Amino acid sequence: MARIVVSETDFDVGAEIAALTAGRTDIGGIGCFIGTVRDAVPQAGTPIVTALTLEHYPAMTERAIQRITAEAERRWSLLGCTVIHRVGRMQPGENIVLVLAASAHRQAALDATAFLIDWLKTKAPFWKREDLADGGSIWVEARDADDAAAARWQTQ
Amino acid sequence: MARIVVSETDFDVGAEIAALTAGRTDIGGIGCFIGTVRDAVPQAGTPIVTALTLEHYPAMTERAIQRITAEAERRWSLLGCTVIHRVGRMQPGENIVLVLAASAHRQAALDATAFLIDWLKTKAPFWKREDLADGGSIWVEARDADDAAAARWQTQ
Amino acid sequence: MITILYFAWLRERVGLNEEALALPGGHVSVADLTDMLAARGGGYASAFQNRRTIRCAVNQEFADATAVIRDGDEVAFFPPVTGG
Amino acid sequence: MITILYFAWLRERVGLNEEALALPGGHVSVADLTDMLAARGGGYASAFQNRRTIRCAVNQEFADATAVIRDGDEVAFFPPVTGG
Repeated sequence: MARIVVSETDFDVGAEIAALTAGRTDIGGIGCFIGTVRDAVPQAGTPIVTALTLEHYPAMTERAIQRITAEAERRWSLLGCTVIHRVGRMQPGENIVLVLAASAHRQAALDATAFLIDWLKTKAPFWKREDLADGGSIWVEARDADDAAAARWQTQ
Repeated sequence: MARIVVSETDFDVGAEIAALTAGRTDIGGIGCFIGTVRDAVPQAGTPIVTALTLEHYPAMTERAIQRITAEAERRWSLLGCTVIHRVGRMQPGENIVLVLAASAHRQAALDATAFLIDWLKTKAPFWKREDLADGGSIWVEARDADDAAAARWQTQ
Repeated sequence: MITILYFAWLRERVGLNEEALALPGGHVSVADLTDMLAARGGGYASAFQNRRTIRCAVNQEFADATAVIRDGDEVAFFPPVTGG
Repeated sequence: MITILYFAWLRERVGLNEEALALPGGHVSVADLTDMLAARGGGYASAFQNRRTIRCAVNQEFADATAVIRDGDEVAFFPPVTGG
């Protein structure tokens, strides 16, 4: 059963790993991904993002993430799984999302980690708005590359 | 330039991530892998490993890891890279190895993380000996699957 | 009555977080509801002008254009998701 | 003189961490050095009996069977690596 948190509060990666592995001696590898707020938009390259706001659909969010973690647990022999996604307003450099997947074997841990973040990006109801240095703000557009990354896992 | 540590001392994942990302606002994703001591050997499945000893070739180890991190930095646009490998005797549940790779984009961070652990397993001079519950000990044999995992990256 | 929720730039263009709507025939497809809302003009027309950029959930499950909405359902319209 | 290091089960079978050896002709291939050591019998024969399971480094770089070892070099023999 995965640990799922959707919150405005930042997370502590070390504490989350400790909680996932506490007292266990059957884990061989832990895969981890941390998404953070970047101050440059891909098109510009220069630091122009002053803040990021994550909007979500509260009644649907945790259920959607549960579907994703259940699918990961169906595909790989996981000994632990954590997904924490922040919502609200964040500054550049802050954490947005944490994925942890523990398994007896490293390949399962790494593959499950990549799968979880790919599906979170395309199948969970979050939307990012970037505040820009010029005072404007833009809603981040979904990227074809994210759909392609998520689709990689369909054929398995 | 990667941070490389070979030491008998355990590492603090949270502190290593903090050091890698301190003051930075250009990172979008951090990939992480932690290898831990498992008390079951694959053939048995039951807890029979009482301790793991990591032997290495001190004069060669850091140089071999530097080659691997330099290759990762050549292949992906990394904004930070950390490899910590413990040596000496460890108990089940303890950390063995930490890989961190930070990039503006998640795919680079995840791919570099997988690459680094795959190559560490096959191109750095470490050898694992497992002490068993029956009083004996065995040297862990190299797995064909590890060679295959490392070879995936040759064609790129 | 159904409840309609709007998120991200759909919410901004429509100018509402949510609203209630009485269904004429007791049920309607997602595509037909989209047409009804777009036909209101103004912010609605702007929000719903490009159907390719709109996603929908019915009762907190992703739903396609052919999905049927019934009395009492919660319907949400939003752009393609961009979390993670 | 060259220095020869042994690691993991090669070290245990040979019974030494390292030793010095005078090279007859001033240089030798990894393959020929392996033959010389195996021919000593005892723990050396046991350590070097299956060449497929032995790897070598010359001056801290992985080296194959055709690599040439020269006077002053550090040569290491070990099984396939299993770290990570």
